[in-house]
Amino acid sequence: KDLNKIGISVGLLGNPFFVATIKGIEDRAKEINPNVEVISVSADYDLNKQVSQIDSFIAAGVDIIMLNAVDAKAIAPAVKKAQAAGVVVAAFDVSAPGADVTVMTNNVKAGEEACNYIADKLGNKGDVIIINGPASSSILERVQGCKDALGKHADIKILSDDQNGQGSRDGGLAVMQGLLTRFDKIDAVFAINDPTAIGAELAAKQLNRSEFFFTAVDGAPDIETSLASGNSMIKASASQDPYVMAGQALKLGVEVLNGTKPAEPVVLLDPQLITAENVKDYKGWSAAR
Amino acid sequence: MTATANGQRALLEMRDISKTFGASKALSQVSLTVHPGEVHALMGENGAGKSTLMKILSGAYTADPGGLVLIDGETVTLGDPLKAKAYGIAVIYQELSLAPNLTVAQNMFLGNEPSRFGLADRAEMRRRAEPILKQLGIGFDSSRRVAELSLGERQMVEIARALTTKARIIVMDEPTTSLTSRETDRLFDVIARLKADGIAIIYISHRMEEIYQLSDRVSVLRDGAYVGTLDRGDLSASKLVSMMVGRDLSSFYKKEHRQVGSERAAVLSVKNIGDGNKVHDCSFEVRAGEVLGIAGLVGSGRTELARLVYGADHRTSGDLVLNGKPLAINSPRDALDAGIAYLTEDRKVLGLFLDMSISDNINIGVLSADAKAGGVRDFARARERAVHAVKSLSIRTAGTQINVGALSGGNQQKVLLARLLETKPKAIILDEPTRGVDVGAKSEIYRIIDELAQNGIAIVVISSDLPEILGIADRVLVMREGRIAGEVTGSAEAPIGQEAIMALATGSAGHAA
Amino acid sequence: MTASETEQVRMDKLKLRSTLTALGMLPVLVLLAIGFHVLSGRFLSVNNLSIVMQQASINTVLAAGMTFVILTGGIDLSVGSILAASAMIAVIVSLVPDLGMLGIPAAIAAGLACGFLNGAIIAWLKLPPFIVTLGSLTAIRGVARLLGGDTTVFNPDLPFDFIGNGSLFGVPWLAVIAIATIIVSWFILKRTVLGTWIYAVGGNSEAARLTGIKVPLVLLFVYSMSGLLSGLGGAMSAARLYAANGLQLGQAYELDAIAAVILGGTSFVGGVGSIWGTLIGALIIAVLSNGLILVGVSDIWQYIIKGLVIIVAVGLDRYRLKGLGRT
Amino acid sequence: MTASETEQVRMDKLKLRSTLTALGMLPVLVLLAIGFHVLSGRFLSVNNLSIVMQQASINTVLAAGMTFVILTGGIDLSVGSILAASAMIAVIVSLVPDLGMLGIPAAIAAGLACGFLNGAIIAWLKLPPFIVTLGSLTAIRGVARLLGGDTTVFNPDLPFDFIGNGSLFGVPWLAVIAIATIIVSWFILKRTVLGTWIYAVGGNSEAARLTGIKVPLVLLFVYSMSGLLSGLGGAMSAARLYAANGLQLGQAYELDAIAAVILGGTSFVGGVGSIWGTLIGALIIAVLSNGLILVGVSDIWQYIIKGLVIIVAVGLDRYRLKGLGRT
Ligand SMILES: Nc1ncnc2c1ncn2[C@@H]1O[C@H](COP(=O)(O)OP(=O)(O)OP(=O)(O)O)[C@@H](O)[C@H]1O
Ligand SMILES: Nc1ncnc2c1ncn2[C@@H]1O[C@H](COP(=O)(O)OP(=O)(O)OP(=O)(O)O)[C@@H](O)[C@H]1O
Ligand SMILES: [Mg+2]
Ligand SMILES: [Mg+2]
Repeated sequence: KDLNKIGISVGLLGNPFFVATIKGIEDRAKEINPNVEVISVSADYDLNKQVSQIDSFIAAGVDIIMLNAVDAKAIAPAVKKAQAAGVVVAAFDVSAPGADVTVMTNNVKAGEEACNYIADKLGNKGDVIIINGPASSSILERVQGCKDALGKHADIKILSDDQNGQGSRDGGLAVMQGLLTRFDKIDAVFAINDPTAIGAELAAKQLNRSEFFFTAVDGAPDIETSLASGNSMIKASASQDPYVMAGQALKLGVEVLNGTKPAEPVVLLDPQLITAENVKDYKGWSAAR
Repeated sequence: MTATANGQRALLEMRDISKTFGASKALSQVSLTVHPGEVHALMGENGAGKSTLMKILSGAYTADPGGLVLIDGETVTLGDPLKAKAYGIAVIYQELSLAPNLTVAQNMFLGNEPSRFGLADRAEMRRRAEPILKQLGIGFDSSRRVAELSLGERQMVEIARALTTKARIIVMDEPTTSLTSRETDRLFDVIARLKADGIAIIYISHRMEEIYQLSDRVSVLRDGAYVGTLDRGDLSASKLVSMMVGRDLSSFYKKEHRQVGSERAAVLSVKNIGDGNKVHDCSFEVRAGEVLGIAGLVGSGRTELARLVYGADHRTSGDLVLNGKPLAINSPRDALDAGIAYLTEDRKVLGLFLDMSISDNINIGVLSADAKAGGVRDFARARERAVHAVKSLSIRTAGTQINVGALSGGNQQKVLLARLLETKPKAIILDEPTRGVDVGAKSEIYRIIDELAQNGIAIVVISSDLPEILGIADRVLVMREGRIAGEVTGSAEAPIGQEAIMALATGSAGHAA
Repeated sequence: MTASETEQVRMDKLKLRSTLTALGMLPVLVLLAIGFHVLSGRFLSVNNLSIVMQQASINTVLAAGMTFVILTGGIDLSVGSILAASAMIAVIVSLVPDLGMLGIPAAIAAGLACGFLNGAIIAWLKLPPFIVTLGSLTAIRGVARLLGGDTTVFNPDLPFDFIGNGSLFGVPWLAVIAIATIIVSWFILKRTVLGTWIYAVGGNSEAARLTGIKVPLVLLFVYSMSGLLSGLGGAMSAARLYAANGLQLGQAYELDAIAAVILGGTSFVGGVGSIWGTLIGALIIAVLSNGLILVGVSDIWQYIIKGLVIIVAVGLDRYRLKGLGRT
Repeated sequence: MTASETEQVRMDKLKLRSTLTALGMLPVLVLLAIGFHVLSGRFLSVNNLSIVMQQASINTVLAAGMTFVILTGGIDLSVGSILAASAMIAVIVSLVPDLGMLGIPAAIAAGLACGFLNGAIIAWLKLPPFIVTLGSLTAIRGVARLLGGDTTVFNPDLPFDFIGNGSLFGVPWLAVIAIATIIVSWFILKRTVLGTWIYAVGGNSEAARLTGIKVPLVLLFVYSMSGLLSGLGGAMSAARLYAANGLQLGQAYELDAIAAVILGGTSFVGGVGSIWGTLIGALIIAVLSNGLILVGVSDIWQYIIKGLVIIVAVGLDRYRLKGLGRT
């Protein structure tokens, strides 16, 4: 079967992460068929909307649906429906039960790495804050990974883990301002993604607090600059590679389209911890590849 | 310049003015000539097109193409209120057009504020407002918000506003509908002064005695067409009425003063009612078949008293008794259930549903009574009621499904009255029932009131029109500053006198018979 | 012309106008549908139309409730949150063995309860609807999250999933429910006493009170109705998705519902409008979302085009009515 | 009592009432602040108060613009989108070497342009504000995304970052700007002729037209003002975050802004309200968000409590005014 039309539905299109995934898909698809038509839409984290989009994709006659599920569990029926209509479903970044292929970052590992870094740096002792985000599977996994890592050390105390920074700069800033007032001494902060960490760092700088440092997950372009500057309080970020991840999902999906079952239906990509030291070797999301 | 109109160059000429609203023609080829220093009355039945013509003059409406407006003999294009203002045209609108959230002074100078570099100059505003208010005998402060004023007081503000600009033509569209004789007299003094200054006044009213008293000439409209103009010398009631109506009409207040004396039981008794604010300790009784008038000056609390009885406002003291049984009335619903109905004085704001049909407006109070099982409306019955009401009250309309907002003021009033009558009340309170109603309709409303009385309904009529009260009431209560100042009764031999009422209303006499 | 002839012409014109007003945005809807078909070649297929109907259905149900509220001059911002909470309840109850079908009535009852609460505060404490429902938008959202312990609840064997994915004589059940809702609403609004009261309260609430209408009860009814229909929307959403999520579901749905009502010609100040207009408004929104995807417009441009189409549609509507005199 | 005494008492009551109305929700604000201080022991520190002021500042600026609009009886839903677009422009322009400071005027100009467009459509085409600004909410959101190629733009060396993070004599610049906005708005509304016209249009737009006020120009002004202040808000947001994102920034800000206005006692039907009330409304919202974090309430319960407090606050306000007679 030829690859003529691809439908992409992602959680939130304005997020640079998803822009990179779409770029990855488009680039790989163009290699296969230069005339391929790609429709990309944003579900705005609304399951109803995503299911509608999948319906519309089926009606529009796409060959592959590239799916970044808004909800890792509840998307299952929609996936089934698409497959029943003869459409291949390739999931990326978030698992989608029943999808033909899934490529995603190992989010538990990402959380673990970021928080192991904290534990090492603190000498396995100190007060840590986790700035949480909207309860999606990847964020839940990151927080889980972090807690696993920190939980191994009896002397590390988690001061707060139930505040929602909305995964954004301004959310992180506002929440951190409150937390800084609430706690006089903090040793380290784990933020569930880079924008949250950057926002939280702004709050710390504003309040002249520097007794702690941040780690996060993502490896977004803005954190590269921040890490490279050398004077950042953000010390490490467990980076994902959205471009490669989504591209790989597409390639595997096309294989399914052509009748080859993949060896592994779920591919977990390991995150890479970037720090001030190794950031210069890091190929960012928006790097041309 | 002299006050005589004849032989002078016209200040304003309107020629062949037409106006269509959607499908209906409100004015066709109407002409009007006004001279400086004259009071030119404009008469006609409700819906004849008087207000429409004036709104074209003021730029509120644009006329259909084809007509001409000349000022000082020169053609002008009006089209928007600002231009009309620039030509020296000031208007007192029939439907009061004040911003209720602003103060009296702000309303008076709206669009015309004394200012320096765009900054409002409040002191100057107040300074300029004071003499005008004083001239009109307005007692309330210019810094009060209009929302807090009674209807009559608002009308005074509207008048005051027209006097703030240097106008050459002042249009007064029914300026006295909510005014009592004292305020009306003040207005007439002002008009005389304006006249002497050479200002032309176009005066619209349905009160005949005002027309006789004021006007130099009278032009009559009928069904949107110009009928003719009479000079002061040629004025006579029969002539005017036949021009307006196209037929003769016998006199209005035709009523024998039946003394419904103590032999009949009181239907409604009100005892020591008060709201702790504007009404204090008022008691009265109405008997079956009796028409009780309530008179008083503007702002004396008549409306407030009626609303208390009707349960529209919260009362802090007092009891109500209907047909000997004490009533617990805490809302209009309770009052209606008990058989007490109230006609509001402010039909646009408190009475009508302007976006609903005439039929729905008439039926709204009896919907649940007529409803079929499950609250489903009985449209056949509603139509029946509406058609019947339109006929028996002579409401002029193209149909019962038309929005009530498209009717003229007088016909809207009849729609409200029809609504009230459908509820078959035992006692009704009519607050200014003929406000803005033409002679024909007025006499019909009087006829209806008379008929209701004969059917044994107890009626309370609040009116600012003293001759009206004198004409229809069997007994008159007079209110002053929220209290009942006294009662005036008359008999066939010695009818109720205007002086006695005024004495009580102004407090210039202790007690009057 | 004689008087009676004039009268006849006038009545004809009046009829024409009211028909056009009722038709409202239908021409815009038809134009959009044809345009999308020409551009994509796929829009007007039976299959796709059924998808559009499905997609429009939940918003139609919410918008029907919103029509009641807006007709009284109020607003209900909490519909999206109520939908989320009800959907949670629908799925949670559906997980109870043997009693799974009770999920639907449970969701509707929950919606009704929320709406009743809104209505009670607005009607009796006389607080502004915008603030009250903004408050409940936030508070009920919290409750919805609490219900599922802040995660997605999921039931792959939902007993009432036919509602979300089955069809009745080829028409999706979701669409059937939406149409039924519209018809019931129309009946209430146009054929019952209560309906006339609703218009009266919206047209002039003080006058309504003075004619003896129990304004608080009418308000209580409209907010309860809006809540009930949001609850129904929650059940529909659960049936469609086999799942519910207290945080994400129904975010910003109030805007779509209000947009459908206003596109349909119902006036914000109350007293004027029709439920059919609301249906057409909801369809326009669904057609836009579906059609733009079919045509392959990028997400960014979808935003821009959707925004402009909404403004232009209302503009056209105004222009169309203008030739027919004052509204 | 003699008549003049009664009169005196009445005037006193009137004065008391208008003072209380102007004070509005201040008691609620004070109560909240004390409550949070007691619970957390940290709320009333200089440091934290400065944080609250900062957090309130952007919403205050938006709400000031919204006050103008709501006073005329309109609404502006597009403030969040305009803020996003302006913030994008602020950051993009700030990246131009040497001309970086121009980011601020560029953002304000962009906001003004958007507001002007809204106003022009509403004033001259006479379309309903809700639909027009809902349309531009969507369309301008699309434009904001387009501006940055759908990603976050950022500038770690923002030339005007002192606005977002610096302070003037200990008061954060953001707060200074917000207060200045309020004062200017107060001046326009209460001291200029234009202000009176704005109130008049909201109170009775037909009456305003009949007195010769150019109602369309007044409307054009208020929407332009709201756009301009949204643009300023965008610049403030950019300065605070060193970055902007066309999609995420400013989502649902319109609800917060409207809530601040209505909490502050401005009436939805127009014509009644004061800018000081708006300031207090915005502070209440900020105090709630900050205080609940300080006390350590979990995210879910923050939703529930916030929603309830908003309703109770308005309820208290009503109750307080009630004893003082008819409004
Ligand atoms: N805005 C409008 N839309 C439609 N029809 C209107 C409108 N204004 C007035 N009309 C119609 O125009 C005709 C003339 O009305 P107008 O208000 O000028 O009468 P009027 O002579 O002032 O009556 P009244 O004595 O009751 O005030 C009436 O038939 C009325 O129904
Ligand atoms: N909404 C209000 N708020 C404050 N004061 C009011 C309000 N309505 C009326 N008043 C005041 O109450 C007093 C009595 O008003 P009411 O309307 O009962 O008088 P009325 O005798 O019917 O006069 P009118 O002939 O002017 O209607 C007036 O002084 C008026 O200023
Ligand atoms: Mg008139
Ligand atoms: Mg009165």
